[in-house]
Amino acid sequence: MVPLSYYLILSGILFACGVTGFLIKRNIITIFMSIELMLNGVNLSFVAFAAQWHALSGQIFVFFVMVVAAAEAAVGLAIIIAVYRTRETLNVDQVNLLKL
Amino acid sequence: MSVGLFILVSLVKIALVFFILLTAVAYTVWLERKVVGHMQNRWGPTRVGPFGLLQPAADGVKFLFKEDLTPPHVHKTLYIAAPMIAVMFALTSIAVIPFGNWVAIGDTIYTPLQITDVNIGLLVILGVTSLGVYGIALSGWSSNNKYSLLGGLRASAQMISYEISLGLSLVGVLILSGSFSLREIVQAQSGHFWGFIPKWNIFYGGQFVAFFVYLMAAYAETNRIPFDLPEAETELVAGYHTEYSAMKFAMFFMAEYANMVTVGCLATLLFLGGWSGPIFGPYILQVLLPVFWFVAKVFVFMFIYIWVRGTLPRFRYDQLMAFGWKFLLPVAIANVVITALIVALRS
Amino acid sequence: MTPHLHLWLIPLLPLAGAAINGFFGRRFSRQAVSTVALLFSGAAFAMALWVAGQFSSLTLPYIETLAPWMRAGSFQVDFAFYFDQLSLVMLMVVTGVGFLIHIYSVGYMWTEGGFYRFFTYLNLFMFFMLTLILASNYLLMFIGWEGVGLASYLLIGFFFLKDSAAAAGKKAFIVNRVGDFGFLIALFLLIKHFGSLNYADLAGSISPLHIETSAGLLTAIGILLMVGAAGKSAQIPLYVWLPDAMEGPTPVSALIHAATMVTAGVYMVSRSHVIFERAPIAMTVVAIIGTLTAFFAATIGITQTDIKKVLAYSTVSQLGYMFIGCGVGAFSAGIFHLMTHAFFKGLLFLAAGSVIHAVGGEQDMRKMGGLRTKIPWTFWTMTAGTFAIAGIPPLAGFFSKDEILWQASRVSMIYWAVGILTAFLTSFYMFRQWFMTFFGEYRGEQHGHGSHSHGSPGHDSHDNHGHGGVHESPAVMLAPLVILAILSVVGGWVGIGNRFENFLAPVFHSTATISADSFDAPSMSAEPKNEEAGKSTELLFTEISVGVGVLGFLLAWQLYYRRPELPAEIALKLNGLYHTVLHKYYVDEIYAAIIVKPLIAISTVVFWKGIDRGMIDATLDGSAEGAREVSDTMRHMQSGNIRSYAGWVAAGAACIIVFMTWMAVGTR
Amino acid sequence: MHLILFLIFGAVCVAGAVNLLLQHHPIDSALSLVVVMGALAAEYLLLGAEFVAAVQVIVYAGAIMVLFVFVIMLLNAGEEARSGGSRIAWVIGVPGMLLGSILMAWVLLKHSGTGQVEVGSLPGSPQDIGWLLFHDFLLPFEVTSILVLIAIMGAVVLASHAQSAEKKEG
Repeated sequence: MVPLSYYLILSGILFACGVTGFLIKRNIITIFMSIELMLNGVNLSFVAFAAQWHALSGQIFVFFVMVVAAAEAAVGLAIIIAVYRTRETLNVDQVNLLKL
Repeated sequence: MSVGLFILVSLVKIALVFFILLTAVAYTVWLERKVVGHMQNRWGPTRVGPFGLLQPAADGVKFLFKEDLTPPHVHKTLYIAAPMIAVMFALTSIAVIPFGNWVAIGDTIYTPLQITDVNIGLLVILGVTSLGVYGIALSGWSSNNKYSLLGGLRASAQMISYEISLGLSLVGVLILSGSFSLREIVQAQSGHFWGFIPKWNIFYGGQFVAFFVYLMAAYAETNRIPFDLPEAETELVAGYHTEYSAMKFAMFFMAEYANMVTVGCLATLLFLGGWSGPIFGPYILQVLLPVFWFVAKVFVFMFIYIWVRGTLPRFRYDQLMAFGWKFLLPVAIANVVITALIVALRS
Repeated sequence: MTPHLHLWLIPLLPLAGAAINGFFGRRFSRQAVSTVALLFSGAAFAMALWVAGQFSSLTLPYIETLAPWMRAGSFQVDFAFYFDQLSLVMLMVVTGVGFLIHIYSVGYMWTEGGFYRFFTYLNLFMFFMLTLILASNYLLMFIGWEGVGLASYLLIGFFFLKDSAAAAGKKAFIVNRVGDFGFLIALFLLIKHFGSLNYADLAGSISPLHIETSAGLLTAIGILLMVGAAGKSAQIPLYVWLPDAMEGPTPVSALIHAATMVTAGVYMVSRSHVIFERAPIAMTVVAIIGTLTAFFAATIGITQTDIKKVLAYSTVSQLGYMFIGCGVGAFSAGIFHLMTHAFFKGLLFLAAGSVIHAVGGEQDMRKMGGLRTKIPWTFWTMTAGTFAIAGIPPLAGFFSKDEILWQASRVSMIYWAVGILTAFLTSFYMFRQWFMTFFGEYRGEQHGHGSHSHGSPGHDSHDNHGHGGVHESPAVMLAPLVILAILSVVGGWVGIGNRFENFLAPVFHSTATISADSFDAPSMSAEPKNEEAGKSTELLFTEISVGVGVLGFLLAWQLYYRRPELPAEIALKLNGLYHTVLHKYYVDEIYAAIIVKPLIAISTVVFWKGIDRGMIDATLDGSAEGAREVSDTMRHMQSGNIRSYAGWVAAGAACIIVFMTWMAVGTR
Repeated sequence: MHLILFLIFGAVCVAGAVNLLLQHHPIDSALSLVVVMGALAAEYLLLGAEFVAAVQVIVYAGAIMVLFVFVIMLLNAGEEARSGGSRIAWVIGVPGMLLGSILMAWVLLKHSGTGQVEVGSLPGSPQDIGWLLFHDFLLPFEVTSILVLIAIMGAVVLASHAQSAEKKEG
């Protein structure tokens, strides 16, 4: 028997790690992985709630999140490759043409 | 059945299964060399033991005693971890494979001939095999060698591409049997048409197509000819395991053949009715015959593997991808749709 | 069963004309423009005639509801038209006179620029005026009310190149706003206390009320309505705009500033008779204002030398008469005078226009004279008008004015006395004008008349009639003159034997039951004994008023025909008075001093510089400036560095979390 | 038992996540992420969502992460460059994130013990999932399918004339 809050805290930690990674990492791919980490954290809370309230729809959400993550990965990695082709770098700090 | 006994039985089964599996792997290698040899009008291994039957043992010993050298400039941890990952997942996937009915030993032990029967066994297998990719990819990347890298790239690309076709080819069967549990799938195939044609999926509801797709995808998944581009000697020395030697290389080797066996078992379970077959005689026979039928079917599958290897040339990479995406995938999808329609209409 | 008369067509026809001319007139030829204008106004007139034909078969009042306009709770206003005897009279006057003046304008404006514009405005005016008189509730009436104000503004400022014209237009508009202010407040009071603006509902809800012997709600409403009427009908103290309105083309002066629009106030007051009958104090106010205005304007009229100004002041004073009529409760008499006045004053203006036309844009009577033979048609028609206004029987003016004076005398002799005096003055200055214009020898220079009128784009175009010198106007202008002359002669006969009163009786006496006994205002259903006794006195009064008319004629004849040098001497003798009057008692100057200048000063210092510039603009400019500053600093956040963006996002998320937590804690 | 397993896998999760942050080489980060996902699958199993767990492994660990690894290999991404990144991320982002997570934790602990989740407490069997997915959530399902289609096309367009097959895998 595990309190729901434990699961939530775990997912929170994962999410926080994801955010931190997004903030402190410089490699686009790593940043992207941080995003995936956040998604996973959210998924965990979904499943935990589903188990808590005996509502299976929580798991359905997880599937949708996964699908979105997959689509995102496809497009995102494609973008990364395109960026790499043009900028010859994966360091976001050097991909900063979008400023005044 | 008490917990202690359960654990004991499980351990026994695990030991047994792994022993059988490893032996099978070893002798598949032997068989391959023999068969291909004869196909190519050679003898194959003959020196070690009768018909070279001890050749695998010799090879094993050789692998063990060779110098295990680690080239410089490799990503150490991954270089070491990669083969372990590969073999680990290859062997793990056998855990959910049932190879016989339930058996009762005495009146206390009543257990399935299967390490564990999870109701999503098929998914487990798919998951584990899909994880197997890491071994190859990482090995290719970590050994810091352009051939290895190319091999790894090819391998991972090819495997994740064909994984889709593989999975979809199974969906038809799932629709027919309506379960992920391999045991139930097998039980769904018991019985006969018109009394003599066994009610196997391969004969059933157009799953022959599915079987065909599965076969192709399986070859690609296991990097076998005609899809063995990751280790295409003529182009990439030895592909992702160029830099590996001794036991690490052996691990990749084992992983490959273990995968073959797994795939074969899966095909047997899903399309060839698993262990179902004529059963008669005393209880001991009734226990062993299913296992025999199962092994026989897997053997046939293995033989086809080898036969294909001896026969077909290697694809070009773009052909491989085109085949996977432009032919297999549509066919698999069509199969799924049609099967679903049939089932829907029948019910 | 009453036939369905499509009243809505009557206002909409001129509107259609206005629309067509307004949108496409620029590309039309003058013929096309005048055709359209005449066609639609004429159609309106024909429609009015048809309605009049249906009149006998109607059950009055006839109400025609087109569509609901606004509903707020129980308060409801519809687009609805209201038709009864009063509406009919106004309808005939407006459409008829309007149509005639349209015809006249074709000739008069032919050589002017902006021909199509003129007729667009004219038709537009017709539309609004008809809306005003056909409205079934005060709000719709107010629309017409404002609309005619707009049309009048546009038409007064028709020669907008002339500063004086533009200024006059603005003056008219602004002065009218003052009146509208009162009118609006009256409407608000009505809504507040009676929850409706429909004539019918109001009559129903007010008639049971008792007479207010002391000032009360109805008194307030009445007085406020009177303020509005004073604005529109140029009564003291808001009459100042009308003389200046003469800047507009003469037909406009005839139509709007003599015949129709300025009488809207009278119409409105009579329409509100239900209220006034129960507010004696308001009635008295109306009467007094009317009396004062009548006399005051008449005195000014004496000294004016501009032919149109004279007529303008006479208009003001005649309107005063009408208000006297209303003020003493003789609404029908007021309406009667309204009608006849529409005839002869319209006639006079048109004739004056014809004269001006003849002498090539000259408006100063001192430069005229001896035109009798040169422009006989104009002369004779003008004569009819003059005699009519002077109250010489049996012309129209006599009947109506006499009726009003008679009714006034039954309320208070003061009204009567002043009225008689005014009648005398009226006839005097009218004949003065008559003599100065048509008799004696021509004082203007024969040729090159135009030298002193180049200033006005409105008039100097009259020069380029091919032949120089004085010339009669074209037939298209004379025809309306003749028709109106006939009307001015015979128009009054409908009043003989109270026929006109009896005709309007159902309108004004449907609700006056209570007032008849408790209020001494003369009621059309006057007691028979009173009637018997009245006959003789009425005869006497009639004789007196005729007498003063003749007297005025004689005096004018003496001063301006026999011995034309005399007026100058008189003027010299009573110099101060003369100049005071000549300068219209300096009213404009006084207004300028006590109202306009302070207003401008306040507006400039406080509202414009202080509030508008200092506060409103300052805030706006300041905020804009601030936004620019802020964004200028903020845009450095836009580093183009993904991770800094991410940082901001994280911070924002944190803020949201803090907020939500705080909320949650707060709620618990 | 459940608690122990939870703690074990949770620890693995957190370790992986932290490792993802600490590693300087993308591939190490990727692998640690795979570990996280595996552990999460185990957590799902604890929660009785076996199907979700399987899909987690197959889709996330088996497909998406492989894709990541593949791209890393393809672009031959090296060690993370020590470019003096953006101060704002550090100055504002990290503190904000910390603040936010601390608050969250506080709230959660305040409400801890609201509910107990026991093993296999709800039927996460494929049948139930499928039923929900294809009856109650049919429309979202179709919509997401379209989304995926668009994503595929977008990926193909973006990475055209190179490795389009792998992008499609996503």
